[in-house]
Amino acid sequence: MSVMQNLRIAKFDIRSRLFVGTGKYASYEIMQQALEASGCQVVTVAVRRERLVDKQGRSLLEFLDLSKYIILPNTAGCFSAEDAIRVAILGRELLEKQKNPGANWVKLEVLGDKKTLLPDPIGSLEATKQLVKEGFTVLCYTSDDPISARRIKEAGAASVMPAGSPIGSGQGVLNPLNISLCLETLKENDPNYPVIVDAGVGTASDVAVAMELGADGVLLNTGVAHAKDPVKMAIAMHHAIEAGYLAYQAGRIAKKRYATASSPFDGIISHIPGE
Amino acid sequence: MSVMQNLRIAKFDIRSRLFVGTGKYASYEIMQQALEASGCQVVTVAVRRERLVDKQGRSLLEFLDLSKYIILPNTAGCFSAEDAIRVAILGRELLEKQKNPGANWVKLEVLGDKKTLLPDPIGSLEATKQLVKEGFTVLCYTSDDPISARRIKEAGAASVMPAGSPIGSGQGVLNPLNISLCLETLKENDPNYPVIVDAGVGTASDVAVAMELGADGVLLNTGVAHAKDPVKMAIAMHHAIEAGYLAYQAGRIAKKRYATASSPFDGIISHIPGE
Amino acid sequence: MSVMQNLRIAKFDIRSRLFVGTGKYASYEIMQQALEASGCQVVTVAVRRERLVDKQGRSLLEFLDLSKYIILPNTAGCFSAEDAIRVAILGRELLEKQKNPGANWVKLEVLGDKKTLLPDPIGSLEATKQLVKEGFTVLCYTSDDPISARRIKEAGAASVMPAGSPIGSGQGVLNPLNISLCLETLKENDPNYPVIVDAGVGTASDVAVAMELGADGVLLNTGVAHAKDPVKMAIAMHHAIEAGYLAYQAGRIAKKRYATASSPFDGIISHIPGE
Amino acid sequence: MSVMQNLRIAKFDIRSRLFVGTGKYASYEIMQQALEASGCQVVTVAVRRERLVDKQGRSLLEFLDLSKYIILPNTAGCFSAEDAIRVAILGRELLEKQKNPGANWVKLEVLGDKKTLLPDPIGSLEATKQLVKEGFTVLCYTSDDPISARRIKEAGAASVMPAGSPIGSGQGVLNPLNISLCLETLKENDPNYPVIVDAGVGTASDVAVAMELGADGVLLNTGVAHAKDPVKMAIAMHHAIEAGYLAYQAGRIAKKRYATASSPFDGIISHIPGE
Amino acid sequence: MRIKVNGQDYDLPDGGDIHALLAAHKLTPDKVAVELNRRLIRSSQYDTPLKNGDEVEIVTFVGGG
Amino acid sequence: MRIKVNGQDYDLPDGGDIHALLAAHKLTPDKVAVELNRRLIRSSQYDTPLKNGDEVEIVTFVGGG
Amino acid sequence: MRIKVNGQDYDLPDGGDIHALLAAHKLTPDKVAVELNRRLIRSSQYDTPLKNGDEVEIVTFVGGG
Amino acid sequence: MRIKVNGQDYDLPDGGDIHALLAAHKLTPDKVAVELNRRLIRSSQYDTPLKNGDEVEIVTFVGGG
Repeated sequence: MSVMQNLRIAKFDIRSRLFVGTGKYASYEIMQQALEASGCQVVTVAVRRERLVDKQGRSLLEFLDLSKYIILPNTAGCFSAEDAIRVAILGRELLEKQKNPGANWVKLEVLGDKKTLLPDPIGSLEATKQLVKEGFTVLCYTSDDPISARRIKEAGAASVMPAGSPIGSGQGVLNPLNISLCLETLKENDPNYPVIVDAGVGTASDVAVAMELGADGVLLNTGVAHAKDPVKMAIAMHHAIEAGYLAYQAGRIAKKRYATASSPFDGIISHIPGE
Repeated sequence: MSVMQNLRIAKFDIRSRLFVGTGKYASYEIMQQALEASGCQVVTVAVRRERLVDKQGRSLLEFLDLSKYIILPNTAGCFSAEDAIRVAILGRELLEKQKNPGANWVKLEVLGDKKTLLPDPIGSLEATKQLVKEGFTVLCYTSDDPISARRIKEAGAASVMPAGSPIGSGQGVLNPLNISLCLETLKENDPNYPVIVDAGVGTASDVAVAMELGADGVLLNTGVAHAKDPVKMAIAMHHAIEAGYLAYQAGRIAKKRYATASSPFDGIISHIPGE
Repeated sequence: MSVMQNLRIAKFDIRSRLFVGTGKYASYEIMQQALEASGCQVVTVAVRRERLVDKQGRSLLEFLDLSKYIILPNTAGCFSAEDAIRVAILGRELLEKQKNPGANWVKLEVLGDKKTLLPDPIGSLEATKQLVKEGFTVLCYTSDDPISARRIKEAGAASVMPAGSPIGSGQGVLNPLNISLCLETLKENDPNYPVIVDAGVGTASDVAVAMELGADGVLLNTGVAHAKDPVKMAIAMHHAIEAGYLAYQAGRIAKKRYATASSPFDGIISHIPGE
Repeated sequence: MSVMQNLRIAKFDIRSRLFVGTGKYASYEIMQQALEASGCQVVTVAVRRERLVDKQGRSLLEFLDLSKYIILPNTAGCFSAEDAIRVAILGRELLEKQKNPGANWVKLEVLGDKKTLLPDPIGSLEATKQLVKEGFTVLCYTSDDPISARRIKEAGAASVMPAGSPIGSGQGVLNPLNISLCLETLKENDPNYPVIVDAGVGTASDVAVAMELGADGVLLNTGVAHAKDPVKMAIAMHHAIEAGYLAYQAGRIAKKRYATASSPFDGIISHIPGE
Repeated sequence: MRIKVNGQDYDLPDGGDIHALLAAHKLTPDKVAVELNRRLIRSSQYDTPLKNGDEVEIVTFVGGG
Repeated sequence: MRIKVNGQDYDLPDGGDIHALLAAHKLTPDKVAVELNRRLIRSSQYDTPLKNGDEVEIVTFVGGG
Repeated sequence: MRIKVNGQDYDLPDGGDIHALLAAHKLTPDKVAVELNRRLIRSSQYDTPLKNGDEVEIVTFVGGG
Repeated sequence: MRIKVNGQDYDLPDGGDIHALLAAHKLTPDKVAVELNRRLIRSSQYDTPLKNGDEVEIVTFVGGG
């Protein structure tokens, strides 16, 4: 039973707060089932060269029902603002050819290091400014540093996507304080500004934790694609999004050092020490 | 969408792996809605003196649909095996009068300390032996110490319920290794032996974490009853149980120190540093 | 520069709060250097059968200067109270023959499981009672469960030694709350009751953490013996004991969510946003 | 007993790896004792307006023995590159007038937010480039983001000082992975590049943890200045630096899930279960 | 005679039994469980006459975790 | 003439254009996007003749996160 | 003339210089650093006459981290 | 006669005692502790003759934690 509000990002009104990547599945069929099971509406894709020779002839688009999913192209693998902008423009062109509503949006990644795939705060800022100028709706991948995140928002990003931990590392949210400070900064006087925790999700509780911090959504890929049973994990992630979203809304109890009885001591027939 | 198997404890075949307590709600009405929202089938209750004077006239039983819920009486507030046994026997008598299937089971608590409400390993062991002899199905609350847990099982408990953290403290699972070692020890050559993480749950992700460790279920009360919005939190807990259960079944990815790209580097048009 | 008070356990007045084991060193010579470097005064030893055949002829005692160290025999490897008592008695006999002041004390271990080497709370309790009756000064290894710890003290143990994590696992203090609750319970109205964190130390900060929780000392072995450079690690542990001891005494600052400037804002010549 | 190597930063050859701030002590006298007790050689100071009216007449410099300490002026409180550069230049002028060897170095802080006092990666980069051009030895305060850290190094900083957690928050090292990745990136093919963990230290173990990650030093202020007993805490920090430094050098044991006995099972006289 | 009910002194006419006690407190037998001198007493024995000094506990279910 | 297509050298008959190039690789224009010398080229301009040394990138969507 | 010193308005006799300013506040030149209109001014130039509207900052070291 | 020493069968001439046993293994009494049939035996009793089937444990200190 879902009682989630839609998530608004620029002109997009999104049903599911779980964004799922399309990479690294054992087969397109498993990908299809996992996406279906996850209940997601937004799926991310990468832009790459057509294999001009030796192609199996099957292409990703044949396996994505565009009447059902909104495609969010990324600029994964770009290490400079210039390359990221080129890839964003090519992605938009491809979307337009598919008449996909997502046409003018992009998940911007400008990476700073190949080993950690952590974002380059400078390049990301330049690319954001440029792409916003060119009419893009920019969802920008950032580190969990609140200041970098705020600067990306100030540059015009429609959404900031701080990393929980390195892409595909499965370490979850390593620094809850920073994610929480990102949320506080980005939503100051702008509570509906969308913040999506991106990268690092290893299992369902990571998703719940991110949402309980107040995130508006979570983007993941490897955590599902490389799970032993991707479809089951996709269902788990679906539940985890709801769980975390609702728990945040519900207002959790404060942590206490000591116990507080859930059954009353009043009316007890047993002997209580020291009484 | 649920794909959870029923949980078997002795003669009980239980639909929901979330056990919910009936204490500390602002009103019986809110309790009813929260129990409903949680999807739970097993609810715990305490045994206390009838208020002989000044009673509001409303009793808990009027608010629990016994055709829907299995009542699990606890021995909360008992600090000796003897008192716990007395309370268990009274609880059984009350259940029999309600013709409730749970009649011969009990959530055994023999507490060691009023400040932490942590269990007394010695008293719990004595009480378990005695109650098993008297035909009880004993679900015993223990610390997260794997050896105490194993001894309680050896004494004949139908289920062991290790604490994540002190009752009502909302600190979640403080020592995942110990819970994991409890599971390993208790399920050795007996994979279906039911282990329920009891106590300490503060929010949904705590439930997911417990289930991801391999627990068969989670028992909670304060985390829902004292949330700002108990009903919403109850739904969150419901999703969290499914999320954690499925994630455990699905087989999570291993944690890695470094990133692993979810988009391929192959076919990229951008310049990659050092290549 | 040390400003540590001696640690009092029964009749022993101990200079160093670091207790070091004598097992698992690459050679007796390295052990000697490591013990020396650690600044410890109490060293633990095990009781084992004389190798009747094929012995290298070198025995541990030749490498321990009894004018310098107090030997604390353990009952490691015992899984029943009865065996632990036998070993304790043999250890005492050996000490008396060495005219070692430690003669009547023992580090009591009654283990519950070979894989985790966690203590058996029941067997430990029986053995403690019996050994106290036979005039032993019992230092008892326990889990981090505060109730088990308290019962061991009530049974007459001169010191309780809760585990930070499984022996030799190098996981440090896995559950600081429990260690802290052990200290609170054991020292209630008895602030000088000695509590030594035993087992699990992997590196120096683990020792500091244990002491900062208020422990009176730390016992370790593998963390030093199996470090790449045992002597250097021994010095590190020596500093860590002082660091943690003094930090606890000094009274640390409280943790805050936000920053508090260490340089004043007053008199600043720069422009401060929003002012 | 110390076996620490000196720390080399640009032309400075520094005895103690603990840098201590001079802010927030109850009195100059306590500051003097704490600095003395900490064994530090480098102390940080701020640049502020002379109080032209109502001054107590006592100035910081009267309480710092310049024959003993190297003064490191900071740019605390600056939120733009321009202001930070002005303050750095004024600080240098003041040092030159004191004939202090530190004359041309500066602890650069360009802050991004008043609530968290986290650094602004863009402004820090600009200021670093400019100050390096003007002949400064720049030690730059950064977030724990490895990419920002690397860019600051590339801009010519003599040392990078990543934050463990927000200044004065006492939360210690919140994200050990990031600090570890900073060290890995900054020291790649340049093992002696000095990296100092700055900000967030609450107690001694925080210092040990930072050093065990491989940091070359730690800078702190509030953790000592606001401890109940600043002098004792200063001694604790002194030991913690040695402890962490040596533990890192010594090479800690790996963490294991299970126990490994420190006493041999061979030659045991007790009965071992299942044998 | 004087007995204890749920920890309080209580004066019961001689020959009174559990039935009388429950009735006096408007409690229906099937909603409570009763202990006499720390041992469970079943409904079938509610007619056993109580003796001076007897200790009776009358309990029911309340919310608990 | 010799051009580069997706980083590989490629010999195209003089006067050849993007249409020719796609046809030669059995690619349908609406499934790919094309860059000419690092700038996007729209379908409407696929008939611009290519010149010797031109660099062409033909891309599509693949799985990614 | 009226100048600003450390953010406060300050009336200085015409022809006054930094020396005068420091003297007036009993500050010894070697314990402070001085900025004139946001640029450092070295001791050697403390005798430059100040102009109406000049902004002067006189700073020193204080405790900081 | 046949006894067990440290878990191994061992043949000892009749009338042999702990002294004999230690001597046979070149062990000095003050470096070991001895158990006879699971009970400690003190040095003063090392001259008690051993009987067929006796179980002796001779232990010493080894490195341990």
